[in-house]
Amino acid sequence: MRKTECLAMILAGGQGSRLGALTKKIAKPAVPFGGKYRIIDFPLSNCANSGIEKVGVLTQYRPLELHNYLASGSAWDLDKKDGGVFILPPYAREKGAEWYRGTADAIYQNLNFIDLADPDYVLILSGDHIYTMDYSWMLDAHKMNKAEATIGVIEVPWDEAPRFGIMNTDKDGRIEDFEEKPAKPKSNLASMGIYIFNKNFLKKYLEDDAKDETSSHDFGKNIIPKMLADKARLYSYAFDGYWKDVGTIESLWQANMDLLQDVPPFELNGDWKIFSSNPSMPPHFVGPDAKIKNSMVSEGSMVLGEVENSVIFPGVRIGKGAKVTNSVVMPSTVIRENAVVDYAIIAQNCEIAEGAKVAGEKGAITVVAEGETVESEAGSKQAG
Amino acid sequence: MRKTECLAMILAGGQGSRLGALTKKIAKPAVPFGGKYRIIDFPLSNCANSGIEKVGVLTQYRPLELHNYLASGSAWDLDKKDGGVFILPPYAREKGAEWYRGTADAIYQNLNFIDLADPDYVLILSGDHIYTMDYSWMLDAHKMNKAEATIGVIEVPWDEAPRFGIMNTDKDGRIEDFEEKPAKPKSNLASMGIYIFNKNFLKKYLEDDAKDETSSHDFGKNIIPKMLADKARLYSYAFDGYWKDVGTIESLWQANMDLLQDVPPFELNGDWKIFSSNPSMPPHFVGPDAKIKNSMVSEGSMVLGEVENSVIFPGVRIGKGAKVTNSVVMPSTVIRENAVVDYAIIAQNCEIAEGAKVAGEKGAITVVAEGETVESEAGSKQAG
Amino acid sequence: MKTVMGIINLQEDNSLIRDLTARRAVESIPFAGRYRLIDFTLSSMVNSGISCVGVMLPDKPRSVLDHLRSGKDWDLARRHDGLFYLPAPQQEDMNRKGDLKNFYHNLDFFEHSSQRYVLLTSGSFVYNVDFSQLLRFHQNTNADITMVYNTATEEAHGKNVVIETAENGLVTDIAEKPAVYDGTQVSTNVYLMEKRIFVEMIRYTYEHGGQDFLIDGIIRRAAEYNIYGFEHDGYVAHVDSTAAYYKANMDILQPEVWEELFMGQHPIYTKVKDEVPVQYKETADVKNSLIANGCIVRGEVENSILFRGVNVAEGVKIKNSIIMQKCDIQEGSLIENVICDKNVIITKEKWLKGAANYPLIVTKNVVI
Amino acid sequence: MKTVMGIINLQEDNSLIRDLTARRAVESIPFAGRYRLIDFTLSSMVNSGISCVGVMLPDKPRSVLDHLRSGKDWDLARRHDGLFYLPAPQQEDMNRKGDLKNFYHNLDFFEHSSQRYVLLTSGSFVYNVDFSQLLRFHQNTNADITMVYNTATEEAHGKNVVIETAENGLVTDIAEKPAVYDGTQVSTNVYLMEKRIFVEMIRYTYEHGGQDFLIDGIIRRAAEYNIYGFEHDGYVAHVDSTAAYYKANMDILQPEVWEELFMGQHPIYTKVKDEVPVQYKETADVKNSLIANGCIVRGEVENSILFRGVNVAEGVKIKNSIIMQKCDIQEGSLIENVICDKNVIITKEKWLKGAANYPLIVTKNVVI
Repeated sequence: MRKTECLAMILAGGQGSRLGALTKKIAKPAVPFGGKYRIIDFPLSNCANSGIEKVGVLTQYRPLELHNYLASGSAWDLDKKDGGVFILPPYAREKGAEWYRGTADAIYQNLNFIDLADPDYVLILSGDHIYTMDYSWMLDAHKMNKAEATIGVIEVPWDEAPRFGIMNTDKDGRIEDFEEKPAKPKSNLASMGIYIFNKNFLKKYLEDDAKDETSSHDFGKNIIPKMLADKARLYSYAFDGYWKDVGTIESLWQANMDLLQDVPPFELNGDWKIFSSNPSMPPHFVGPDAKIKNSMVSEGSMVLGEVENSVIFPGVRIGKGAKVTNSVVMPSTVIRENAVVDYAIIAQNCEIAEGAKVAGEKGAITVVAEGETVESEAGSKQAG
Repeated sequence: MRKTECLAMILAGGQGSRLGALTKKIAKPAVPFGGKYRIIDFPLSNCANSGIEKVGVLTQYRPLELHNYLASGSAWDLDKKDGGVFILPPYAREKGAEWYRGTADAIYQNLNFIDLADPDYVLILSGDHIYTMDYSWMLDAHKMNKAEATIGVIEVPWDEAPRFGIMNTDKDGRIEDFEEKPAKPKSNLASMGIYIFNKNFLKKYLEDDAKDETSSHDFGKNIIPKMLADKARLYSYAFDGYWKDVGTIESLWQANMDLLQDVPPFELNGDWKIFSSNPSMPPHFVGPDAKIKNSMVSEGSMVLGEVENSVIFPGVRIGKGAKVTNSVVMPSTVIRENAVVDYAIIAQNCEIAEGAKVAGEKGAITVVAEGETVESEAGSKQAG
Repeated sequence: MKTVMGIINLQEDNSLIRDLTARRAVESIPFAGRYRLIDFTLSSMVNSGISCVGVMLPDKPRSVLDHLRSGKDWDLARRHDGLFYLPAPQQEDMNRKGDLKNFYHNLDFFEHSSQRYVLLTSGSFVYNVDFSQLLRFHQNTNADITMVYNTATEEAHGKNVVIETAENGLVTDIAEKPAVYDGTQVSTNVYLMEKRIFVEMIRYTYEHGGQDFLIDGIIRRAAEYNIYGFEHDGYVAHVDSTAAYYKANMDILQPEVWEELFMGQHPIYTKVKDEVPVQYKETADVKNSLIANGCIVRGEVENSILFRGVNVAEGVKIKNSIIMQKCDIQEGSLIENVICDKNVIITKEKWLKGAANYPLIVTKNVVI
Repeated sequence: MKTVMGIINLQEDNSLIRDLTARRAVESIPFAGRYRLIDFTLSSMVNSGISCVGVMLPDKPRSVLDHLRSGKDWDLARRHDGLFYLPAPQQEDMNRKGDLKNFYHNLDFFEHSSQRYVLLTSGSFVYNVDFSQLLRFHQNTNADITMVYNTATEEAHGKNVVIETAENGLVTDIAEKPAVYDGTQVSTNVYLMEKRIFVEMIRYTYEHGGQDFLIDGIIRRAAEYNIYGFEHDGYVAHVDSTAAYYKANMDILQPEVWEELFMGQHPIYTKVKDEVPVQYKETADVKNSLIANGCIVRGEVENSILFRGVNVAEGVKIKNSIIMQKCDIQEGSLIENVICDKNVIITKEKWLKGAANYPLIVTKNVVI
């Protein structure tokens, strides 16, 4: 490997259990989003657009499927001679292997990968968020501040602040104090889970942390407080665009719905393209009796019925007389004639039978898991 | 993944401990061979030339370095949309991970990869051998015989037969009987460790074997005898070219020396090209006082001294007055002025100091491990 | 199919389709919302397992080079084989016309390649053919040359190569005719033959004054070869005129044709653009249309094809039209029977209407 | 360097090097055992971080297309940016000469690209330059145009662009001169400027009758721009004549030049061939030479360069010569001061000898 200036490591290792049925067959980073993307397309495209060419993806679940989706990384133009996307599951060593015990442990277990890439800086990203961000600006700020670590922060509403890691900074943005989920936050600057570390600085803290048996091996709980206690140069970097956690069913649904606003909260189609593995499908076909409103529809779909306030992924079939409202329908699912889908997320390769009904409600989105068939009578599924 | 007709799985998982110092820092499949290749280039090139586009490489040691060497597989033209090279280390599952317990267990642990690729046939290869072979002919024979399994065999001298798995076949090549390392072999047809199985047939035997706690989970010891006991249709496929195990220091050295024969035992440069990851180096430079005889020298090297009966890899420097005879010098090693190297294998990035001596003898090849420096007086190394 | 080299001949006469080809080769005309014509032949080759494709560059190569680039989107950016560009010969040969001279000047490329067979195609057909079946047929019949034909189902006018075959497929006549009828066997300009036959044919025919591959190489010498016809019974369109272009696009609005061409086992690849899914807004009303990713639709669209990135503003009505990439149709405009080339802007409240059998063509980059 | 687009202009006058360019562009002449001239400029760009390179195709584009293919070997087969081929314009413009018209006809390509800077180069130089340093220099001096020059160390004749600079690097004079001397600052035909300046220059100069980029765009308009010179103090050779070609090859036999060009941090990439290491047999005797992979050596070789796959039989003596790819030098032949183009066969016991300053050239595919 040739030396890299900045290596990105995407923490995509959580079991994604909050996404329930959607992660039964696929890893969380591969969960579809926004009519054609997968969640991991966002950090990967951000990396590619920011000029970061080497990316490690840390996952414990279903690494093969993820490997298969990412392939050589060519969809994100990350298949360079000395770059690329590397899937990093916990692998067996002489003593056997263990699950990653925390975010910091996941990086610690891959220190040999980091050493091989030999970067000056390590950018740590979370695989749970939808946003577009130019990391190269953050890296510039990191260098200008002569920081040892820089943490991406975003202003959140004061009443939500207790759910986040909250930063208190001086006027230059240097972090004085960090509180994980404080009951009484002193600021509303929340950590986005985006960190840039000087490589050797990070390595030292990870090695120390690994020896500490009382640690829960988490960046927010252990590593950052330890660095602050040591008076290290930690700076914040403020981001003020769209940033959404999609780690739960409700937030995933809401983030999809956000895209349907007349002016979407962030541009998917500007200079900052979001790349995705392309399915090679034709423009979608809209039938003679179809009605589509306030929706996104992608390639290879055939819409003969009605679609409103919904996001339709590639290769979906919506039969005559079927009604899909306030829903997300993932790739290759078939919704047959006169079926009704409302406030639901239908995963890939499902079949909603003729006349069947899948209806959730706001705040209680119904999910149909990958490959399932919902029959018309007994099978009609209620919110839950 | 699109359906594949024939998926290849290369067993490159052995610790390679018989190669001693050479596998201290690199995985066995990545050990250099033949002046510019790595051992794994042979099965990979055979696959590429045979039209097999999807290859799993099973390794337990240093998967990252191997990942790095194989990269996207583009050196072997295996970076197709639906193909490619997949590194398969044992990875953590809910219960943690274990070393592969045997060749059959290694394949068993990757059954989910095989299911994903969904081939009709699985070709199992060993990563220890140097040979060029068109697997598509073997696959044709397998289909014509309506075999459930086909085993590649080669005639070995009768006195060596007791070291191999020996096959007894009827006149059509159907295997009647298989003995692992028989004291009194009934034939001299040895198994090359190359198997083609019908996928579902293989899967059933692997699943049964995994449940059998008395099994050592080895193809030769357990799986094949079990299949024969069940009267399954096992055929042999005879190969009569060059085929050499390079699993030991002596055999690795000998296989390198075989290439120096006036007519080498197999063609590296014919239509059946052996592909390799290319170092982007210029033609090697031969100095005004150099002498080179009966040797192979590769790109990026600079030879100012004498080289005889030796194989010199890319980027090697051989100083004025130095003498390299009967040896293998791996990439980027420096042999300084007036040093002497005889009957030795010098691994990568070594330095043999000015006037130093590294001398083994036939049957007792000296090895200098990767990155070592041999000093001229105290450090001069003797056979052992 | 590793033994077959594909050749796409982009040297076609395009005088009948001039409006759309002023600045591009006929094979790179945008088609069906996101493709170029050449994608169909190229994807058929790739899906059939052909990994060595030579593209005979036309006189205006820029649009073809821009579209195909490295060949990566068709999986043809390979270290061995892959995509080869074969440039047209130098000016010194301009005194000879026809496509034979282009083959002749690239003979060394064909001779040096390792493949045994040559699959010669034109890039202006719309089809999705499995050429591996063609190879099997060719080997079984022991033909010298196998041509792929399609049986016409209706009367049509225009220059077509018509063949007649015996029951076993042996071709008994080949001729260029001005019209076809229901049941006529029409060539798709696809020829499979051994490379040695191809090379001999090109060399001999050109050196003896031949100019045109089809006329001088095949038709005039038909008696010398054992020629068979292989029927492709799927959808075929030859885009050799504006009317044919318009009709073929409208054909894709039939769900069966859309399914057959695009949604089977063998996808049609094209240059990937990473456009977002189509955004239908509150006032959108779309019927019986193909809408490509990247469009934003606020108006009405009926029986039409919108290419990638088209903007349809409120109050717009588009009917029976083909609107190419990045066109911007502004508030209140009415568009009927129109072909808008790329990057056309129709400003507010314009009314454009062609005839059903004679669509109005708006050329590239125009503002109306 | 993502903000810089590289352009390689392959439209050079090659009248002085005609023997080797009968069937190829000067930039695709084989060089130094395994390279083509264009590899040096292209690799310098790639190593400097440039990922968008436009290649202005020459009149004989075949050899360039064959060599570069998809750009994969230079890591330029990319989905975004990567390698672009810019074909020469149509015949209708043949009445205007010079390279400006080629730039002019590709202006829309430059204008549509996203890069801010344009790095304009020629493909016939041998060097290994880090253009990222050039960009930093350009930004620091606030220059409109920065030219890269090299300081000559000895007298040489031939058309050269010579510049004079003030102490801070500001260019005070640019002129084409017939000779250079020790200390002369010689342009490497590399220009860095903002794209808007480049586009304006091409458009204005061509539309006002200009023909040649250097003469009409730069020299005649030098006073209008703030031009700086950036010195590259490594090895530079301009291969514009057979003598220069021969000399530059022989220069590579100096270990310092070999090290500087090829063995530093920035490799020179070329089309990968997967040849085996060189096989030296019992009777081999090689001194002071460069030997490329794939050669089999049984004879004597001195002060020479053997390209990939050359066979040197027993009893052969090769001295001060350049033997290109796949030549076969058979038993007992003596070869001195000779350049053998590709695939030459010298049958047994021939004697070929050129002069030290006038090497004998054996053209491609000849059997002697």
